[in-house]
Amino acid sequence: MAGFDKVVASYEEALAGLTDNMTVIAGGFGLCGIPENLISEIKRKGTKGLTLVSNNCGVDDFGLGVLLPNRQIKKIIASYVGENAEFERQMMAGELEVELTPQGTLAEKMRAGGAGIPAFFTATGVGTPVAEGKEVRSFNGRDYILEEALIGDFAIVKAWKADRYGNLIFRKTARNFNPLAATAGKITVVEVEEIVEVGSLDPDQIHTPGIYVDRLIQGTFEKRIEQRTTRPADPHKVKGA
Amino acid sequence: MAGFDKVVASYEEALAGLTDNMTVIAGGFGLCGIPENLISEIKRKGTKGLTLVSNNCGVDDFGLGVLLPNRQIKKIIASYVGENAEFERQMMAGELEVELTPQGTLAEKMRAGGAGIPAFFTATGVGTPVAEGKEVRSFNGRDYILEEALIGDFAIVKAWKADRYGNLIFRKTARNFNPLAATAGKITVVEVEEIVEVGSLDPDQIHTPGIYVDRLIQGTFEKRIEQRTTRPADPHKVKGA
Amino acid sequence: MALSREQIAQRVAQELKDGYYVNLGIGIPTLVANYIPQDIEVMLQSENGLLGMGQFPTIDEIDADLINAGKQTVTMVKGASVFDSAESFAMIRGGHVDLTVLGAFEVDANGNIASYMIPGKLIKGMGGAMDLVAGAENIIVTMTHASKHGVSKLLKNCTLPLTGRGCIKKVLTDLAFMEIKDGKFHLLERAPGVSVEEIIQLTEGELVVNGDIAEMKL
Amino acid sequence: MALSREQIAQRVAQELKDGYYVNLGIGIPTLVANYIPQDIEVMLQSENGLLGMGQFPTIDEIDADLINAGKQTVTMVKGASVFDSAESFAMIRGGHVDLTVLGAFEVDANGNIASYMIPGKLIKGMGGAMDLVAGAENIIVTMTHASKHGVSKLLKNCTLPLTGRGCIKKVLTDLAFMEIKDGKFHLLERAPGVSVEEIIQLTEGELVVNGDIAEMKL
Repeated sequence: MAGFDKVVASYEEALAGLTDNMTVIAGGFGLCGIPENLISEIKRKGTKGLTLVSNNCGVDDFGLGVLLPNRQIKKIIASYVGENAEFERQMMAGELEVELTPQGTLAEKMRAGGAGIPAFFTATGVGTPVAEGKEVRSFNGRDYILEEALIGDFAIVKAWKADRYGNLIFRKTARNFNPLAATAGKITVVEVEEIVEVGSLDPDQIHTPGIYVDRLIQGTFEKRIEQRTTRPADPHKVKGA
Repeated sequence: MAGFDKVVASYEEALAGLTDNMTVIAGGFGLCGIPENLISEIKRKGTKGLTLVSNNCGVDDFGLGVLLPNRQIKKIIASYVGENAEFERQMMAGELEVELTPQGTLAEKMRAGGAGIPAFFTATGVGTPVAEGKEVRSFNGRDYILEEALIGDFAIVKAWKADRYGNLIFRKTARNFNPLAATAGKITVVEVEEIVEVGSLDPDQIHTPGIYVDRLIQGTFEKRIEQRTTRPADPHKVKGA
Repeated sequence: MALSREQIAQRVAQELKDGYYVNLGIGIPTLVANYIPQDIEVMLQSENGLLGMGQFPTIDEIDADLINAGKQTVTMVKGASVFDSAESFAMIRGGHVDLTVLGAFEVDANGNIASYMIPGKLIKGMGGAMDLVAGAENIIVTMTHASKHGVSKLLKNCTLPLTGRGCIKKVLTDLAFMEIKDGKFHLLERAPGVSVEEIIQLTEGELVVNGDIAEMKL
Repeated sequence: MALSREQIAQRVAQELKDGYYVNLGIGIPTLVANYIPQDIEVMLQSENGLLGMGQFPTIDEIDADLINAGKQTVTMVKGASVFDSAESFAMIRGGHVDLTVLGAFEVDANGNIASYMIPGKLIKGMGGAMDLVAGAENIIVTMTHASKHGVSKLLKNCTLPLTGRGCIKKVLTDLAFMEIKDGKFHLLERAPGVSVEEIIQLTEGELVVNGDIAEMKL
């Protein structure tokens, strides 16, 4: 009896069943809160022809960018891309299909996919290239476009803590798209920094209930920072004081 | 300079500006997590012709039911009603308009209202009386109906704890519709059991960010129970052991 | 002999699988919780916003802030989580709940269900029932096969306002366990001591009887 | 003389009001945070999921899990809250943010804005900009009035792909503060030492000049 224990033994097992031409929804914003090791595992597996749904596509040597050199990505649905040279080259050469989607619409499309809402209206993108081919309808005198939900064959998610039942807690802005991606995968795979005892998380404080999680693994993370901006240390603070 | 301090001095002030024929969205499920004192204040004010959006309508002498004797409610949009005799009498006599809405659709309508989504498609209610007059559309071979968002002139909400900025935390299943109602009011009024210091709530654990909250007040609550179901005390437990 | 309410619950419980997230409606479905096999774990979802509903509280444990969809005081199991109503129905509508068990007034051979309204008589509302029947892939309806006066509730076409259209595939009554497909009821099992003829007689919708129909094991 | 980037930020900051929730875009808008008047409180929203963004961290405070929409490491102020991206854009799309400040390549007299794409050159994406311009009631666009070659960026009609249609009502450039209504730019203030004639010359869209135009106070 496995019950609700979602923990798997290896990253290989975590992504078992991921095959060519599938759609993968990934959490993360920039390099913050990305499922680093699950991405590495996709690279290792060499799965090809993937459609990726993610706000960004990483950088040259980190994040989803590592899937570019071996041409594992066929298409990406994202709001902001091109932080790396290989991405730009493939996009310009027509080797990589890019569907630019406003960030809020992208988030809502994931949520809708997970929530059984096939489509919704939004004012975002009305009158812009994003509206091309989409229905426009007026509600209370304002125009809105119809946007459809997104579902992934797999969702890959990074959380902070989890119990073995897959109840998740995220940390600070590493939350971002992760809880939404978690709801929108036919198979949702989550990697976390720490797995804690079932019952030790306050039921009122769980960000993602375990019902959305199929597989869970504990990993170690580099957590690379894109823009390391700082201020000088406060001069009023005396060391050791 | 008031800054972000949302605390008001009295229930009268909390509902200042609520006038006849407005729409009020209320949190709560059954009698659990209802804004008891804000409801009492509406009764005291005697505001009439209200359209109420709430999952239920209380009981004869508690919850929204107290607004029935003086005919303060013109219409209610709810999923389950009639736990009290006066409600049934007014409904049967055509004195009270009732728009039955499936519970999940009601929750989603509130969320949509708060999130700037004017309408969404759902499979809930297809082929039922709920679908009457609504657009039906097929996505991926399944029928869905178009449901429109709800917005209130006022939203009345019950939370557990808040800081003065209006950041809210709910307790157990008293959460229910409250966070959704909070987003969907042009003016959102919240009553809580305890107001804590700004900075004492963990930013990762706030259920409703203060941006949705306009007015905040601390109250005391009866918390009436509708179905007091119990099991015998565990025979293995020895008192005082 | 027709199954008692407890026996219906007992038979439904056999359909539970280890690791299932389950939503149990009000009435007989609630009783299913008492018959969960010892060797499996299931987690109960309550649509007011709780995953991991436990047993009723002792008097000392009663908490007005912790109720189920039937407004009864309950407890939480280890690993439970609480969420708002939109999230709760995202789970339900999004098909994340593995099994839903609920009652009905009528079910018909096209999988339609009527369970929330009797015009002029009972108009309290659908609560979460419409969302539940629309959202779940896997639904078992529990009901009595016929009225006290012998009028079938398993119909060619529902006569009452529908709760959902074409969404019911399995029905367990006090007399029989049936599957609905291709516009027909298919008899799977009969209650102990109830004859196939009796079931045929009390089923208005077309009933397919294929070979020997086994008795339920309880 | 044309305003510097800092001066533009300084002038925008005068539009802030006590208790405002504000979203500041990347570039000049980010600088506005440095000029918030001492006697008011504003709270900064960052669309990646943070309300109550604070200053940059000291080296000791750097946290890879705490960044803003520009992917810069930041801190949180007291009373901050964190949420997911759907909730963040629910705030934005739902009109809960009081003021949004963002940059643009072009703005036109109909309130259209182009800010995210130069075909064949810059196609990195719109990020949250389309949601921000569609969601906010109150937007200030900060930009240079004209290109280095003296080509106006305040146009009759935008030439680049739009970020939003008919949503911009206020524009602050290095030369002028303008309101957009009825298909025209209306000059409100001019940068210190910049003449009305200069502004007229560098504004392609129709510019309404009503009476004396005051210089900005910085």
